[in-house]
Amino acid sequence: MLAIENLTVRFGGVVAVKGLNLTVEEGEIHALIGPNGAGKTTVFNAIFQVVPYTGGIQFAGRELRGLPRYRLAEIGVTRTFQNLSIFPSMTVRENILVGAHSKTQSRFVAELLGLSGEPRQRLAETLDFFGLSSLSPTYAAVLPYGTLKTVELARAFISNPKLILLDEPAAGIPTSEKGTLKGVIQRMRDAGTTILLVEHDMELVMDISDSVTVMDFGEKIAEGTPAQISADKRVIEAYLGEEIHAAS
Amino acid sequence: MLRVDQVVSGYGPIDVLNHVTISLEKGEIVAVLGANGAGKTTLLRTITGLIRVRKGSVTFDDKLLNGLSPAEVVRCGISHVPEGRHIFPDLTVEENLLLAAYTMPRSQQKSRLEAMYTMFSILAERRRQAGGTLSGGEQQMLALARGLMPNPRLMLLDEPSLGLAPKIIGTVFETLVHLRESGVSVLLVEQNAKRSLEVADRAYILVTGRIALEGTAHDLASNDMVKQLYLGGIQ
Amino acid sequence: MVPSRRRRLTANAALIVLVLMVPLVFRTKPSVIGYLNIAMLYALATQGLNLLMGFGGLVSLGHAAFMAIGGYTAAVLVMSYHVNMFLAVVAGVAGAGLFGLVIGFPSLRLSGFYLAVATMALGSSVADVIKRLAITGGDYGLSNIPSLRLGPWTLASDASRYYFFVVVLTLVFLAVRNFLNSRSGRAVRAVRDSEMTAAAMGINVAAYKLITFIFAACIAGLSGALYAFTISYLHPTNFGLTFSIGLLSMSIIGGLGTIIGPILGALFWVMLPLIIGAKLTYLATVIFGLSIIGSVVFLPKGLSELVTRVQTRLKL
Amino acid sequence: MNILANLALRGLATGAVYALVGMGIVVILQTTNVMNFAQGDTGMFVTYLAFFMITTAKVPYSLVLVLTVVAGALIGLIVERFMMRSVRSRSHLSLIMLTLGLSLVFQGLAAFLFNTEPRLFPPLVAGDSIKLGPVVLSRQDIVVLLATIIVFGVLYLFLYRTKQGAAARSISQDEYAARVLGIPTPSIYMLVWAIGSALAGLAALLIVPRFSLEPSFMGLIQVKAFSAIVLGGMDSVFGAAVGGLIIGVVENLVAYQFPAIKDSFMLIVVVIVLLVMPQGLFGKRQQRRF
Repeated sequence: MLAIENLTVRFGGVVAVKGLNLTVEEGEIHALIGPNGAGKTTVFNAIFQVVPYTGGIQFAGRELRGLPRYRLAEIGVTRTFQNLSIFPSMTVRENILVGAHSKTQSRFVAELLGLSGEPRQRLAETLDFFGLSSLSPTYAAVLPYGTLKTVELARAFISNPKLILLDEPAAGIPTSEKGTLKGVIQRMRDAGTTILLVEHDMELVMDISDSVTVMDFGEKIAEGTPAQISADKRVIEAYLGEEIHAAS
Repeated sequence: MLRVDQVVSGYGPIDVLNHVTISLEKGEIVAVLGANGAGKTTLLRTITGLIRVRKGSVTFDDKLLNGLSPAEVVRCGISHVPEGRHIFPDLTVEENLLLAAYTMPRSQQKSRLEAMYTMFSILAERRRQAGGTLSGGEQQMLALARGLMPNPRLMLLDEPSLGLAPKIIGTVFETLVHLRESGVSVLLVEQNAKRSLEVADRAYILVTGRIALEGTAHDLASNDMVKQLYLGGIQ
Repeated sequence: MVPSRRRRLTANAALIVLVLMVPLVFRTKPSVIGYLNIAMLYALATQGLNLLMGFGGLVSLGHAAFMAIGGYTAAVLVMSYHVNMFLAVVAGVAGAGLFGLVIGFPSLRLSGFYLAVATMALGSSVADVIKRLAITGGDYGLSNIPSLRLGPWTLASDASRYYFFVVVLTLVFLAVRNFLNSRSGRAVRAVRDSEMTAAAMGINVAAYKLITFIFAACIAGLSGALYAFTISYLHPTNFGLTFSIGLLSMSIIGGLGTIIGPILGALFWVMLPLIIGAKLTYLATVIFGLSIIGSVVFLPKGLSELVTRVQTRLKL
Repeated sequence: MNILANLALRGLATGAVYALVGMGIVVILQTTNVMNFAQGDTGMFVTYLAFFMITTAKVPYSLVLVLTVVAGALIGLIVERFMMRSVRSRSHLSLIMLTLGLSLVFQGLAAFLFNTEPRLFPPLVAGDSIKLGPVVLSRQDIVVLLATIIVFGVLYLFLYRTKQGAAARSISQDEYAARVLGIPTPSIYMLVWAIGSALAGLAALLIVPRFSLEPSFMGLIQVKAFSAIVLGGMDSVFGAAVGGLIIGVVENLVAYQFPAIKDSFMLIVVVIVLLVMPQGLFGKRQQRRF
């Protein structure tokens, strides 16, 4: 589904990602983990053509290089953001509808006359899927962080994407709600969306991922199933630390 | 040493803290745990005078802190390391540090600076480098060093582990233990309950602006409710 | 819900009757109607600016230039080329829209203060260029512009223009409201809140910024064209930085990012000097300044917030 | 050649005017993130006070200079304390609007109190023009040029050699962090506004003898000062100074050939510079790790 070949990203003198190869299979939850500054978010930004890079990124057999950023949603790739990027002045409904932008069309004159239709059914389904129906008319600005994280997921999901990149979905979510989050991500996968996940919460990663790639200093240091990763010596040394090793 | 007594405070029309009472003795690490939005950060901001105390009192060594500006609170010997580090990105490491000792006389600033460079050798290497060019872990070290610059007796730490790799988190918590040994008391606000309870002497659990539970770190770590809600059942 | 809805209907009906009655009430004072007409034209231009700044988050300090282009294009076409007035107005709107595209291009790379300075620069140079051209009457201005004609009817009286402008204003405002609640309008607002996120949602950020600029410019151009045929005189210095700042003030005082704000702001702007009187006219400038400060400090949504508060009070 | 040198040097003198106003704007902008559209009119208003001190009260020039600077600083303090403080966290746009409102207040007040008739302001330094080789400069121009250099030096020392200056720079990057660290931010804000507005007064007073005193006399100069800042890169006093001088020189050279397009030409150049290099000539290129 997503094939990254020999990806290298440089900022000035710093090499943020060095010769990364990564393949995400269709229908899996693939986690990308590693210490801060290892280059995970940079990989997302390269996929979204936000940073210049060398190497190849192919999605469903199509080379992404040079594709305008907004076209990605059209071909079925969306994302969420590390520090939550919701539109505060819009209602939950409007926020989610923005996510459907790439799958709907504008007819200017109809819009001026107030006659353009909304993807009502898909919206209702999505609101229902994420349990947001009752919050539909609420302005995002007044909702708590955890709920907004869900809105962000719904916004990415309404366009029925083939691949979603999730950037630290569990950050700032209280432990008590992490179970729900796990369930939501798994149901998104079960609905046919492939997921590439950057996350620090090891428990979440180990619980739901089908495969895990570990990065350190811009390079891939390990890849495998969660079980293989948590037993990998290099990973423990660079990232997990002794303690969790002993615990798991 | 620090007494927060029946404090009410918040933003705009909302009271975030509802009659919160906590205390901290000299040489202690006290953790305040709770979910996002429970009021942990608000508590720290209230102590440092970033937010007004609406009801109740905050005292430090029997001195009333109510109504003091953050600058005055720092002068009393309390420093606050905010969540998210807040390094000045375009200022050098050294400028970042010096600003943390704004009210100190120059000679004292110099000696504190040297002390910080001894404690955090990576910062000495990077003293002329802009704060924004440091890595996440280095920035957290700089944030801690900034907190220590004014030679505080009490340090308030807001989510020092947030966004850091597990390995670096370990280093951060080790630093806290060193601090306690050198006589600095620490009030620690964390979501990472497991790690916090390992280093803390005592802890409070904050639930929607109220203290729901308090006790020694050891007791809380074995409390069923805490286990289920904050330790996620894995031990 | 139902009683409140009925109340709102009643209130709207009352408002409509009130608006329609105005020319009858001021029958003996036609100058008041004239000023109201100016206020409506300013409200139109301000609505464009409101769309741009309040909803698009794009600063413009050259908005008066769109009015100038709309007005001069329409007037010159009618006077020098004897073009049908309706087509001339359409051409004025199109001309302004085209220039909106030109001014919009900087917005693809610039934001905030930079965009403010760039639009200020481009806007000021338009007045400068008009001053140098022969066909626009240059520094003398363009006078004796014919009166507004609507098919066979000439709208010579202030009252007739009043009704016409009420209709135009209502239509444009409804169109803007509908636009904002549509897919495109949401895209415009999304771009304002975060370009990066908007792009990730599949929104062509550059295209929507340009659309916003063009749309805003067209509305201002319409205002300018109607203005020319109402006042029958145009002068480049009337459309310089000062008037751009004036339009900005109207939108702020009325309330940025609200649909009725522009009307309230323009009414205030036009009517205050009248009420204060000619002798103290500079005092009006002071009051405008204080009103801007006051609305930023106390009423972030400007005068329209007052209206909303009254509405809530009356449970409308 | 002589003509060109003459034009260039006179342009430099005009540019110094823009630089003076621009530096005041940048000092405030850098720290408080407020683009002060009232900078010019603050200066204009204070200059009226100076005018009456000189003509009516016959106060000596040197004292007027001091009083003008003090009056400017006072206005800055008042504006910060009673206006900007309560809205500090609002959007850039609101802050721009506030200062636009303020500038209307000053313009209206000046017109209301002193009417709009242009008045001739007596030159600061009397005496014939000075010849430097082939170039002729009025004494007034030389004073303005010197003042620009001095003001630049003083501002540089303030920002990079004092702890208040460092605090001001820190606030511009992260106001919350500055407060958490115990930097007395309210006093730094007041200090910066006082310095910026004092500069507004000083600049207007030094400039006014080249023009005539009327409520709108700072308008175009302020537009040029903004252009200077943009050209220089928005975030540096040095950029504002050099940007002002460049604009002055280029404008004067263009005006010699094509007097009609002098103002538009420079504005268009600024737009082009903005588009090609948005960080300006001396602005910092952001280079941070993610």
